Amino acid sequence: MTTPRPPEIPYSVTPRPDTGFTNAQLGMGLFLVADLMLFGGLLSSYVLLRVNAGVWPPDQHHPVAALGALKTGLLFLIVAATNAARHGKSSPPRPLFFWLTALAALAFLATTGAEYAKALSQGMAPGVNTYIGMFYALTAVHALHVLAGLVATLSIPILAVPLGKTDPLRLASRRSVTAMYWYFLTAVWFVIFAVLYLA
Amino acid sequence: MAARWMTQVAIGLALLVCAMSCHSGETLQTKPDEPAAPFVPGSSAITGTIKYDGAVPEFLKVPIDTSAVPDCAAHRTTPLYREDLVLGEGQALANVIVHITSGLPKRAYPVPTEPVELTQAGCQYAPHVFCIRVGQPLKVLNPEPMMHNVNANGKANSPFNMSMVSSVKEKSVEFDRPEFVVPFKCDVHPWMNAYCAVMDHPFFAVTGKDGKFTIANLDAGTYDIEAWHEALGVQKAKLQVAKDETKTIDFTFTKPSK
Amino acid sequence: MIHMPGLPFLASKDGATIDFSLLLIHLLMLAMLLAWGAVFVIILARFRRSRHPKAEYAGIKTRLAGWAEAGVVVAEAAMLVGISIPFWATRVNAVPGADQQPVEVRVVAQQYVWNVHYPGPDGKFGRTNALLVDDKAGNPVGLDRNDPAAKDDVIAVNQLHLPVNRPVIVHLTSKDVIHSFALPELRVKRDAIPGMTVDVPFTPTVTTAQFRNELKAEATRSYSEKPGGLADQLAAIDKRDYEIACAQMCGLAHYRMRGTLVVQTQDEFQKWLKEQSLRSSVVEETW
Amino acid sequence: MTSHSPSLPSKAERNPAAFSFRAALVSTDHKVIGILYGVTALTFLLTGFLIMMLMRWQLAYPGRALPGASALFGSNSARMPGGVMVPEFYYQLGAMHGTIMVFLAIVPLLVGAFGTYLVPLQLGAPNTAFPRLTRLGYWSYLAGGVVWLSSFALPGGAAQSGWTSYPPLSIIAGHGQTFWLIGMILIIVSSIAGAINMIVTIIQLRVIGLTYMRLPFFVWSQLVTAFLLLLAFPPLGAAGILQLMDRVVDTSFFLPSGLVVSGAALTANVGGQTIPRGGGSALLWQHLFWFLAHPEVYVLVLPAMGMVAEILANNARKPLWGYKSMVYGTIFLGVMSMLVWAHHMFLTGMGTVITAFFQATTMIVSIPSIIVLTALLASLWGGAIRFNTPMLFALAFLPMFGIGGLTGLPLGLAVTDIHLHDTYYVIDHFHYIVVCGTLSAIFGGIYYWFPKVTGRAMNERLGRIHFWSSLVLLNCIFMPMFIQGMAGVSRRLYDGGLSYAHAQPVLKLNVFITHAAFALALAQIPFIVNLLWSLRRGPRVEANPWQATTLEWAAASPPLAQGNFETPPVAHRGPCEYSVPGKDKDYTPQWEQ
Repeated sequence: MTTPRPPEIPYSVTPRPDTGFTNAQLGMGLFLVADLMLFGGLLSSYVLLRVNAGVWPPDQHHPVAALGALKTGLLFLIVAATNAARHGKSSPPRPLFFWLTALAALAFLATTGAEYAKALSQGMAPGVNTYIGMFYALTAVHALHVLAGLVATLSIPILAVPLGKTDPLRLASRRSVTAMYWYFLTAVWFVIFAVLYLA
Repeated sequence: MAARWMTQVAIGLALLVCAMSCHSGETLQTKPDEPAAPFVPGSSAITGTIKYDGAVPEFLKVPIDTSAVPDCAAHRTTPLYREDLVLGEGQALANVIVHITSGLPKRAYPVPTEPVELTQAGCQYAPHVFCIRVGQPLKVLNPEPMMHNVNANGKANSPFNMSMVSSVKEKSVEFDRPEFVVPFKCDVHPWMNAYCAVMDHPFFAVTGKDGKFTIANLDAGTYDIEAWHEALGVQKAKLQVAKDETKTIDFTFTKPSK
Repeated sequence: MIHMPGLPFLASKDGATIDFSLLLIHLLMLAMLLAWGAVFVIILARFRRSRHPKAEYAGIKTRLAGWAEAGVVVAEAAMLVGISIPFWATRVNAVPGADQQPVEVRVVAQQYVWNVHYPGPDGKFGRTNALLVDDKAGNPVGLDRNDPAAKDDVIAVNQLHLPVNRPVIVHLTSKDVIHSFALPELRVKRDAIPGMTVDVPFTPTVTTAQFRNELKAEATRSYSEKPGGLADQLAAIDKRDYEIACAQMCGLAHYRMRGTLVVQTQDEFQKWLKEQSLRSSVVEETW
Repeated sequence: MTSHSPSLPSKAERNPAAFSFRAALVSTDHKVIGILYGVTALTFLLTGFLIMMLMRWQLAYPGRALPGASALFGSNSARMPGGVMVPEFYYQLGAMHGTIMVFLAIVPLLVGAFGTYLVPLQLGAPNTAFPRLTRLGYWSYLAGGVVWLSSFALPGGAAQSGWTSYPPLSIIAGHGQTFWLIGMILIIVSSIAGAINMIVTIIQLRVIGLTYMRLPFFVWSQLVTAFLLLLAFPPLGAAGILQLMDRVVDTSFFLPSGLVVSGAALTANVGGQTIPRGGGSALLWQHLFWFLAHPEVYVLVLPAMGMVAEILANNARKPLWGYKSMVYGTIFLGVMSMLVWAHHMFLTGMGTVITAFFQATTMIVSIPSIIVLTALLASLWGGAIRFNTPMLFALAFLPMFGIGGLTGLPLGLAVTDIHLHDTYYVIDHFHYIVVCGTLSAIFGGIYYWFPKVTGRAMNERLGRIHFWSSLVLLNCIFMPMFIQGMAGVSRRLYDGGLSYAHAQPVLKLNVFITHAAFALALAQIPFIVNLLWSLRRGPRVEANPWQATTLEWAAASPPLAQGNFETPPVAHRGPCEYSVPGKDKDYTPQWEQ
């Protein structure tokens, strides 16, 4: 059975004049609002647990702020690389910077893994106290987001760049949407970094 | 198009598999199975008497107030007493499990097929302390038209909490792994409790009101032996038994000072 | 005063406000439903196609709908500001002070019983510790008998005894999961949440004996209508107690987590407390 | 595949009833996925209904063997030994009835089936904005449902801590709860994907001329609903992640210190050490849960209002009265519904100020509902009302939703909530809205849009039998529950109150309710027969059989498989221009010049 060509969805790459957005931009914006609520839920849980707790953090064990700072740096690198990938409105973005972004994201995940391994080796399993539990919950959910961003970023040079040769607009749209996502993750990370590592 | 769809399904499946494996990880640990020689009953034995040394506490004279749960009162003809200390003639101590903890040769000890029975008559578990073999059926009886729930909070064995509604007269369960001990509790009748030791060998005994125990069919050898009481703790001994010998060892429990 | 139909017997001081509010709001609801329903039926009858074949584009012109809406809003606001908010304030803030000589009692819920802890004659609750909890040894609240204040404390299971016409404060908490402490006849309901203790104030006004007498009088009154079995009915009422119900799903025996409340005269209550105090000191010997 | 004559070569393409299963599996067309949602959700609706009937038997005849249950479950089953239900199975059924009905049946019907199918058509769009996201939403929803249903087969059975899954009970529960959480997370993913798609579709894919104030009210209701889903579900997702961690990696986010469960202190094995659990808060879950679950109640009713508005206007043959006030009211409702969650928690020991705030917001949130209900009633004034099956169901929605809404008042006022909290009154209030109200609207919607989806009409006589019997029986089921609630009978009692003396006077109502519920099952047979029969044999209809005005009726019936419309329509006017003065016919479609 041959499937007929699916219909063209309007405003996939060009912004709708009266709203000023493409579908993808609006969709990503909404997704980030939802994501903000997700992190908001986690962070308000953090606040409530912290307010209820007598001592916070409950003992001397504390995640290494240096690793947190390294992760912050990596996110900056990601944002910079994503921005650098932009290459004018009508020409396709430069693949090199996508590879760079992906590499930084990978390093971010590796750092997180190293952090977990170190914590676990010191007996800092999630169940030790609610502070440690929150540390795992927040960083793991954030790391999963980074993983998703890594996949999305890699899909551009691997799957979409060949496509971009014929459709630079679509590719530019992809880049801009991915960039929105990375900005958001970086912003959320600041909060997580502040409450977990510097608190 | 199809490829993308497949990816989505694969991610979904992977999630499912993760969920399943998280779940089964707790229950399906494989046991190391080396072929063990068949069991031939030996001719040595260990026997003894367990005693309690100390003042008899006041509470043994005061029955439990069952009026909190009125349906029990209707089914009891005799008063109900606490069972965390049951004494016989001459301070003999009942409900002590004596069992061999090491020194046994690796053998395929046959598991009895006849079930161990645990009854809940009169809102009381009987027996209060008992042993069962891995894989041996435990038949839980509910002779009166009452609702109980059997809450067995094992650590090695997966815990279960099953209701026995009044129409259900018996239920059968088995334990998968050795465990010392699995506490039993009825949440509806807060005083109802029992202890079950799940054994992987047949060398154990539970004392009755005479405080006596016998562990028979042993081969000659050196054994670690342990006597366990739910409230008075554990006593251990090491002893050597020769062929055809019956060795006697007594234990005396005292109230733990705290 | 007219009573809200269908409510259980009322046996507490504060319950009257609840009953009155229930009546008031249900009258309001009924009025709204009837008025709305009447308009609805009239419209359906009047504007059915067979009678009114040509619809009017413009539709209703009157401001009646707006007035009706405004009326509802005003009524709701009146209920809210006039009754509900002040009443809640009394409930929460007006926990009786020492001058009112309240009866204080701790209620510790667990799956599936209500443990009641009285301070005893010294009026002080003994120290409790979760590690000392021992159900089978009769120490379900983990009372530390080494604490001098604990020596005369009384622990009862599923049996709450209270004196009549004296303010009561129940210090409510839970050992395991969330329960809800409900006394339907006293219009008391509050969640028992582990990790939190909340104070539940109320004042019982009818003793259990009076309550049974009232029920008997009612049964005798309606006897002429329902033939047979008055003696059985009266015998059943003799066993009827105020009930402590669990109103929050707490596990498999939630449905039978039932305690009883006995409201007594002051003398009877003191006598009961003394008996229990003697008993407790013997039974609770933990290993 | 049915054989078809060569004169109708496009049948397979045009008639969704004839599409191949394989094609449906990979389809990204909103109509196909809408139908998949509809069929799946109706199946879950039936499942939830059967679960309810099992529970109702136990409530009416506690401890009596259910005829045939021994044969079905085996006489030695852990769930129904000898045909008698055990409490833990009752509580599994209770928890799963609630979650299945809310998350797998009603919301997917309203948003997944009607929303996905109709909104692009009503916008004149060729598809949703993100077709593959539509598909992801459906499959994620289905996976969540499968995980939930499969949990019944676990050794300890399915989740049994109520649909609200309050910790600590849910943390100390069996593996079913873990499956419940995983299923819930999948459904959250589905809902968020669907919500994003819906909002973008509505904002971006409106055809030329279709301004916001020309959107059909149904689209508005879907837009507000989508925002509620988008904002309310993620906090529940956060709560779900935390509860999953509590259960799987032994954290204690929802466990306060000092818990003693079954006579033993609650401990965890962390790194080989046994440490007591604690440090968390049991109420944290309630806040996160109700932050979702109260808006969820409006998710359960707004799209129904939207459908009712469409059907009422069409069959009264006149414009909606106060369209703008309805739109603004709905938006206001959406915003306010985010601020009322703690009225479910009055009895947790909240202080005066917080209680006053949540009582006030609760009273305020009732105002837009009253506005919408008044506007719908006023819309009928001056109409030429046709009483066909969809109209009957839509009309029934009004008083049923009215009763449901009114009974929310005594629950929203803290003073009266003390007596009614967690009694049958609450169950009843909720079911009057969702079953008597929303489900009526859904049935109305099915009868109304069936011709659009299949190109065939449903049988009117069977429809009327279905309507009248369902209406009477629903009220037979739910009216007595008010009496039980007023008597103070707690909900979630396995024996229906048998253990409690104060429940005795109203206990016999349980038998009546159960019989009515079983009769209600029989009353659905005409509907099922009608649905299946009309699918094949119903009389063929033209594109616009109801002489309606919104854009979905501009498309063929069924719409074109690819792109819906031959040429994208243009909207020239508001959504329900019926009986416009000076026009010769009594409806003026949006797409006509």
